[in-house]
Amino acid sequence: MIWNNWIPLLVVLSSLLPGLVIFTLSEKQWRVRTFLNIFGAVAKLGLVGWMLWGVYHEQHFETRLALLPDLDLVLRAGPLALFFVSLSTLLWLVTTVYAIGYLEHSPHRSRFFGFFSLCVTATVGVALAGNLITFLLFYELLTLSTYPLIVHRGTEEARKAGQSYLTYTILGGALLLFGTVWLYSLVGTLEFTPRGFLSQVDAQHHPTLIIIFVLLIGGLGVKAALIPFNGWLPKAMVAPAPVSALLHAVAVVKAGAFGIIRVVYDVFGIDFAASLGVTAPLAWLAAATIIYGSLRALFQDDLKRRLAYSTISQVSYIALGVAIAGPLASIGGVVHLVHQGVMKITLFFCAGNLAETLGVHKISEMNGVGRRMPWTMAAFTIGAFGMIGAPPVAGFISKWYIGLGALEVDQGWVLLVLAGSSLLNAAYFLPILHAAWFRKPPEKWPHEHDFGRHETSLALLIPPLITASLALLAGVLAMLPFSPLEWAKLISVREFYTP
Amino acid sequence: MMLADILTIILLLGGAFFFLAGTIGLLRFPDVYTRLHALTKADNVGLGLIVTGLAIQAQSWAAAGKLILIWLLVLLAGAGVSYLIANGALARGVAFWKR
Amino acid sequence: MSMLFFYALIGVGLFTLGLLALVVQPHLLQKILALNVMGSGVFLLLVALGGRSQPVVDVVPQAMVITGIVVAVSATAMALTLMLNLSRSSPGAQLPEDQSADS
Amino acid sequence: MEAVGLWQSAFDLMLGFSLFGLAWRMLFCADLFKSIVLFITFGLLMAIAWVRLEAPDVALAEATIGAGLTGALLMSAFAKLRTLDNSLKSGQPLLPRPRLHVINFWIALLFTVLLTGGLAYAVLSLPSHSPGLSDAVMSQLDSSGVTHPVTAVLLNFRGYDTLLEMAVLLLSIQSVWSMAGMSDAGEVHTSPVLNVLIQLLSPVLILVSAYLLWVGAHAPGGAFQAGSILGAAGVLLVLSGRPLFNLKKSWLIRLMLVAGPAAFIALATLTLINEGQLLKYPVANAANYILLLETLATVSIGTTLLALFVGSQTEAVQQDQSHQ
Amino acid sequence: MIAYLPPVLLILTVIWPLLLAIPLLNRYIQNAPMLALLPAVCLALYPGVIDYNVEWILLGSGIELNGNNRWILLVSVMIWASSALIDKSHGEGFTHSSNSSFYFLAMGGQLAAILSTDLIGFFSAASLMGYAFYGFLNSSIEQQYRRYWNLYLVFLVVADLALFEAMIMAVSATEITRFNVLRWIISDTQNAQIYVWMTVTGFALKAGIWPAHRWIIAAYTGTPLSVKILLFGVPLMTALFGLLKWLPNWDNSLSIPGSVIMLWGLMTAIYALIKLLQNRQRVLIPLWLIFLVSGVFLSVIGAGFVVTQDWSDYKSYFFISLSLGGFSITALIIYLTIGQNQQHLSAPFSSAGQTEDTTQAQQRENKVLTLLSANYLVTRLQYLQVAAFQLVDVTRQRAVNQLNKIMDEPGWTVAITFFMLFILIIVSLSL
Amino acid sequence: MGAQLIQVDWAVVLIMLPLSAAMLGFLLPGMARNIGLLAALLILFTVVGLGWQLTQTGVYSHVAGGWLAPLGIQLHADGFSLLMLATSAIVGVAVSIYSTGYFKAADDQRFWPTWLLLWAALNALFLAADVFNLYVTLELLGLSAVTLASLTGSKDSVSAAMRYLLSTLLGSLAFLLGIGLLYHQYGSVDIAILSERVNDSTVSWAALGLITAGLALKTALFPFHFWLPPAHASAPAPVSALLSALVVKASFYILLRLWLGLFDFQQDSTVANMLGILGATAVLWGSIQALRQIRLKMLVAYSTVAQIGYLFLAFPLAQTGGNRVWYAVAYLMLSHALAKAAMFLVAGNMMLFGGHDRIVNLDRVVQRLPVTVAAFGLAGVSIMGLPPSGGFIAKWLLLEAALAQGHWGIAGIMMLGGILAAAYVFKVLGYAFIPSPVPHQAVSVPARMQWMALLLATLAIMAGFVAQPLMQLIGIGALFDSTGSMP
Amino acid sequence: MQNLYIILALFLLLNLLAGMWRILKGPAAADRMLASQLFGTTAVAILLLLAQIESLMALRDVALVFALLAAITAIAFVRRNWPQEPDDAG
Repeated sequence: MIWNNWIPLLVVLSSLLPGLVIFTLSEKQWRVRTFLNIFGAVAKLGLVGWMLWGVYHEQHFETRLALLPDLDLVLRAGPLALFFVSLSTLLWLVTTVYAIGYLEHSPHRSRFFGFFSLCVTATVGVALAGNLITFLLFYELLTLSTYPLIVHRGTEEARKAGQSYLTYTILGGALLLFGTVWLYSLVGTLEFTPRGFLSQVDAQHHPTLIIIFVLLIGGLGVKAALIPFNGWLPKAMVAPAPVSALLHAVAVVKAGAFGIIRVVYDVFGIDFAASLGVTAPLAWLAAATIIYGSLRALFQDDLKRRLAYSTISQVSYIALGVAIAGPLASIGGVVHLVHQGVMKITLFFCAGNLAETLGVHKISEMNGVGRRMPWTMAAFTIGAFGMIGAPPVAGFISKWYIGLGALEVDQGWVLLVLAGSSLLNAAYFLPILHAAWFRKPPEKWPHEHDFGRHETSLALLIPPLITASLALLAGVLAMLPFSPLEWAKLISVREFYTP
Repeated sequence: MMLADILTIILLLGGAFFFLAGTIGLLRFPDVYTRLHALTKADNVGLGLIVTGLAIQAQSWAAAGKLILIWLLVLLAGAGVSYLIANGALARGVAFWKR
Repeated sequence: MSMLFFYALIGVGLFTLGLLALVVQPHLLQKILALNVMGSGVFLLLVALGGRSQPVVDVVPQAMVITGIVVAVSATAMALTLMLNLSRSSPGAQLPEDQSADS
Repeated sequence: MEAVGLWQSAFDLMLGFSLFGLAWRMLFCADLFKSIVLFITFGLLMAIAWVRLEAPDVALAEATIGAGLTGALLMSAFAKLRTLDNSLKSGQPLLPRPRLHVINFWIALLFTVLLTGGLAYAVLSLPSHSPGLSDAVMSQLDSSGVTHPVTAVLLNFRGYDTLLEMAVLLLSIQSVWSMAGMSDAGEVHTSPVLNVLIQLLSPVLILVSAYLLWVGAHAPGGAFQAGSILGAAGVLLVLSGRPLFNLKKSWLIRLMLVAGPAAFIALATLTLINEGQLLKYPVANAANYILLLETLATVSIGTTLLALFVGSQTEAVQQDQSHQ
Repeated sequence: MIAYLPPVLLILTVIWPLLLAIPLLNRYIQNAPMLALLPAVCLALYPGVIDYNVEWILLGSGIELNGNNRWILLVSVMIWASSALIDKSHGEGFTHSSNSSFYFLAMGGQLAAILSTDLIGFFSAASLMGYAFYGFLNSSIEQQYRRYWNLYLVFLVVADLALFEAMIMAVSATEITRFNVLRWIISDTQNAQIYVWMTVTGFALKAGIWPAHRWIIAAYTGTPLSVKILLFGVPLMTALFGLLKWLPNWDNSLSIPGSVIMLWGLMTAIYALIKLLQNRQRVLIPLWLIFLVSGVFLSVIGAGFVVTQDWSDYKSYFFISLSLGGFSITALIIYLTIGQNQQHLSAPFSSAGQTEDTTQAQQRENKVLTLLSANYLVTRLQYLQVAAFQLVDVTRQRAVNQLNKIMDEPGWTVAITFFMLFILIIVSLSL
Repeated sequence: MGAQLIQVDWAVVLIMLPLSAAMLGFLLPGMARNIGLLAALLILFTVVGLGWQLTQTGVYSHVAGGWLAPLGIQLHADGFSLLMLATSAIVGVAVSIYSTGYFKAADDQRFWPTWLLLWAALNALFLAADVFNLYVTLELLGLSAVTLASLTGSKDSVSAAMRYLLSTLLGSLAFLLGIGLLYHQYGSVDIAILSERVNDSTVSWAALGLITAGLALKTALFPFHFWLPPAHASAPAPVSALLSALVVKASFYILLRLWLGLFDFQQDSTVANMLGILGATAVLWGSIQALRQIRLKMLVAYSTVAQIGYLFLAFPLAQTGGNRVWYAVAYLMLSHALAKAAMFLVAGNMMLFGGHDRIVNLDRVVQRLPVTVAAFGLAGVSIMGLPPSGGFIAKWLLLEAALAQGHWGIAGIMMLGGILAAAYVFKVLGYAFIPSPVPHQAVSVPARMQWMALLLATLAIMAGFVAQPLMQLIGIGALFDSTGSMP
Repeated sequence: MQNLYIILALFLLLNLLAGMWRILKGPAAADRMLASQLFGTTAVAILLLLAQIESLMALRDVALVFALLAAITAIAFVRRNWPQEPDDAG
């Protein structure tokens, strides 16, 4: 199938082209814009669906374009790539709908949606990247296309947040670039290979490889908000809610986490990485981040900031799962990529709904919102329980496998981390839920906005409901074919058991 | 040694003398106007003598004529410039030297 | 013809002398003069060393120098114009960094 | 003849050291006017040096351009500078002390001395005899269309350089015009003696210019020298207060300015089409082509130099006159 | 066609209440609680065993109906039904309040927990039930008891954590989550002790076994009858049921944990007895009975660890006895409560939010002691004993007060303290 | 038809065309603009022709006047020249179109002929194969650049132009002295002949020093950069674009060509290392200075200083890194030219729009000049060396060489430079988003000025995607491949 | 004969250098200008002598040009650049 060679590219283009067209639209052409947005998202979904089917049947999807004389841009749809692509694509569709509702009357929507599409383009590119340089390319593109979204509001605070974001991400990008080039100059290839391509490297280079690993993980850790690189994420919360959703669930931190998976699996190979002794420190780092993020989240009164710290904590599960270096833990880490995305996006949607409908930004203002906006808060509750790790929401599955994997390789301490994190998650989520459902609502909401028949506008309400359902279904139907868990298993099997 | 050569030597030496005189005048005379005076000696007579001395040696009349032309031009320029400078100095009230 | 080398050395000397003046002298007119002197030095070197070709002097450097002289006069005219423009907008034909505090 | 060589050496040494000393005094004196006068003198001595170096063409160019026109340019510019700069109003212009720190001066001096030493060493390491390109020039001289090697090099062998040179000239006038606000008025006040001087000198200058142009084919001289003389004539006219035509607006002047380079380009294009090579003259017509080029170049160079002179300082003249 | 009916019924039992949790449905359907129970009733009356593995749910859970859980199911159904009936007859109407969703979620969760065949399924369902029940009760409980009730939430979280750990221990050792297979394998592992501790702690917290019992008192006293009867039927009975399910048969005796657990159970029972003896209100009698039952239950389980063979032999009887106990206690509650007026019911806890006045308590305890020890020696030691009881009581109250005070805050200090404790336990155990 | 087209001397046309246009424009000031635009388009077309010719026939050379090398002058076009010519043509056309909006009709006669002469000088320079010819083109280039830089006539611009003039003349003189020495030692000014004859001698070293120093001065390498920021910042925007994009590159081009052709005798790496150190300092110093600037144009100008530093980093690397490094340099020249031109055009737009270019008072310009800000952003991407841009390709190759050779310092400097570049680019972008206390005067900016900036910036990005074909094109003539095979 | 020419040329050159003192000393601009004028003439003489020495008649053209242009700077000086004399002139 010659077509298959172009589908990865088409997937990337399906958001790039609408995005570029959207830039040129005027504010008034909202119909065209909406059509383009939705059309792009649906088209992408269709293509991804096709690829999913194809990869399941062991077809090969690869686009290869020459970049440098001996270095190609490669877009390849493997199981891991598709895993992330599906997540982004699906959530993009949902987020787009949400964003259309959220920004209904705000200015500069063309700019917003243009960059929004670019952002997704970059994410999909990151996911499909078939070698490290392609990954790097889209990774940086992601940084750049996110910046205008963060400063979208155009306030001084937004600018500062943007600067902070860039400070971190550019530094991270630099580390990544450095590591990549070094790697390339050392081994002369960057092609992602199952079980890594470094195990044949001469033993005298092993110290160098450790440094490279540190560089790569450092670069990726910035986006994945590992400590000590997590400062930007809470600040970036000044952006509109769809952007937060994008940052936390669809694109940015995910790209970082995904990159960590890539590096550990397909560059170093997990066995080799473990033999280098680099996975354990990574696991410690991830664990520290998990606890740190949760602790910080406890003290936030601003809802979005609390969610942001929660993300810091949650994304590290992915790194943790991968770094434990066992097949089961890998399943947990990888699957959390999707699970965390679905759950966190729900939370952000809900936070956005609260802000947009009632003007509620702080947790202390949330008393009784459950009565005013039951559907929203129901979705929020599902997301929160998912974060805590309560079954049958998706978060449980991830934690389960991470814990199981940790025991499998005799890393019992991970269980403590998991338990501690869950406890902390409960400690910062349950009071919110408690306040929302059981406290008395105030006389007047800070800034109420009447949307008529429903508790809020349907474009705002439906997306969180969908994602909440997804979060639930991903947990309940975890063993269904094509479920995230099954894909994660596929990936893990390929990494650990395929010769 | 031919007569022409001797003549040339005498003329050239005379020219050189006038140039020396002009230079000494330039250095020793006390004000612009008097120095002007010294200068024209060198211009007119010194160069004149040298040109004549060389013209004797010239291979052709044309060459000699060119030499004379040069002298004439220098005369012309010297006269004009001297006038202009003196005039300008007067106009600007450059003081005369008084003993 | 060791004198050729002497002239060439004088050329070198003019070049470096002009360079020194260009660096240390503040007034633009002096800088322009310095550049002209440097140019003369280079030309001198070029032509003098061209004389090493015997019996016929190498004329190619001479042609180059004529070209160079024309460039020099063009550049000088431009520089003078610029200098005048500069002193029109601010007194003292000097570059800002050369202007002393008291002037 | 040994004595002649000795005296010549003495002359050369004297000349060389005076050149250096002059340059030193010129560049490191506090009086700008003195510097300018010294520069003119420097030009004179340079011309003599060129003669000593058997480069009469260069000497001619130096005499006209280096000493004559540049001197006039500097004089005029300095005059204008004085009207603009109060600190130079008094006859004895006082320069502000160089801000440069004494220590910096010595450092610069040290570097200069080191550089001089290095370059001198390099120069002395050159072979004492070198044919250069003289053999090539001489062997090809016959097919160049002229008998004077310098002209052959300038207009034939390396005519492309000269083409670009003409472009530089055009650029310089374009530049001066665009930098300085052009004043079209010539001078009106004249002086009778000056008038006579000019009346006598101008025709001679033009004649000499034509002569140098013509003679350039087989002897020292050529377009640059001729053009500079022509320019000098124009400068004299301007200085004497002849009301010259509107320099900037006149299309005629522009045409004259462009004539030289345009001729070059036209010929270049023509030869490119006909001969397949840029500025490759057919041997038979080479002399004619070169003469044509030289003539037009002379016109252009003269006009350019004149325009440069006028362009850079007309405004100062007006102020000077009002002062008088 | 008929072959599909049992599984469908099985699934419906779980799904149907959950579906009804959607407010749109339960608000406009008459008799929704009864309707929700309909499949469960059918199932409970279905003759024969149904085992249905649903490979794709969670990590491959299954639900089944067998001899053990049929009784529990039956009792639960009855309890839910009677609760709904009472609710309807008293017109309290929680089933139509804004919290009705919690009601149905709790119901669905409990039914699922009862029917589940594996650790994970049970765990998920029980969590669902627990949180939903917390939410449900939180809106029906009187204001002054609410903060005691909040303790339940904390316990729930900690208990879930403990169970999670236990579960993961088990699975990592055996790679099997089914209850019926689990029991044969887990005893081989070194992690068995941790497993036991975690399970017992978790379920003890969920079941409100002393000393984590305060929330039950609050919930019991602060709620109307219809809710009150759910208290034993839903969280407690499920927790005890879970305890039974989770603890497999041991091939080797675990005498140390067994003894400790036995002791714990006994202490609970003694506490309940004392309370029972102190009790002056008829309506509170079931409360103390509950504690007594759970204490006894726990001590028996503890004994089961020590004497493993007997435990294996008699374990299945516990299910029946548990269901019987549940049934009878519920019946007792109803019997005792019907006809009582509300003021009487809440009399001992009348002073707003605080427990009894100290002097009152002292007097009451004196009487109890006189009753208990009618001999001279005891009267001689009276002062000492009073002081001891006072000390215990005051300390307990202080602790509770402190806990409550903390619970008014976001509650994280508590959580972290527990967390520390937790770590200590595990660390000390793994040594 | 094709065969005939191959015969056309496109390269010569490239010199003659702007020259004639300049003269026509000078002669007919009223029509200067139209003549210039027409010429610009024709030049673009001609460059395409030359490119096609080169791909068909390999290296092109032309014997001017029919006189062979030692005596006459040759023109030479290989892949590297083609790259520079094409860069000039693209930037030139964009700037030409841009300037029709920027300059008032009255300024046309001051701008166009000079600009066309500059263009002619550039083209002639890139085609020159003769060091003296290079000197003449350098002079033409320098003088026309100075003229353009002084066009605004403001005090700043005049003093900057003066400084620029002095520097460029000094550089030319040093260059001339260097080639004079070479000529007198080796008897030729033709690069090809010289490269055969030049050996390790005192004169060679002196010439190396003089030429390198002179060209470094003209290229504004670190300690010699003093003239650049004020000159580039005070010139009119289109001129700044030309100066930064093309003019400094031209002298670097010469340096590179001579370095590869003539100065390969020196096995000792001291000079190369020295240039590398200066380059590294330039990267840091320029970037830090750029970050400190409060005016946009100054920022962009200092950015040029930094970017030039990158070019010089190649010298130490190339000693063992070979051809890849030079390809990287060529690529960097291209992408920096495009990006920097775009940036200056953007600065011009913003100045026109707001009446000033203070960065902190950009006042939500992103909403009002979206195309312009987009251009800045895209250009910034290339300047930062982020993928996918031309700048990235170049920095990738350089970094790769640095790491492969264990030049940690250089690698670190490059990373740091990239980060600092990001810092200053986003400093501007950040302020473009937020309102300013001082409102803008908000003059409308013609669309073509905005789109030209965007066009250039986009091309700078697109350059990242065509690396392979482009490098094949650059490789025509194998200038860089003396040290190794094609990358 | 050649000796004489060259000695004379040298003599004139020394003359010229002696006159340099006037240029350096001034005091008035006119004095310097005068000295410069003298140099022009001297240079013409030197050139003529050199032409004789080298038998290169083209050098006379150089002398001719000098003679022609000697006036230019002086005229420029007079017309353009005559500064006000300082008070302490002389």
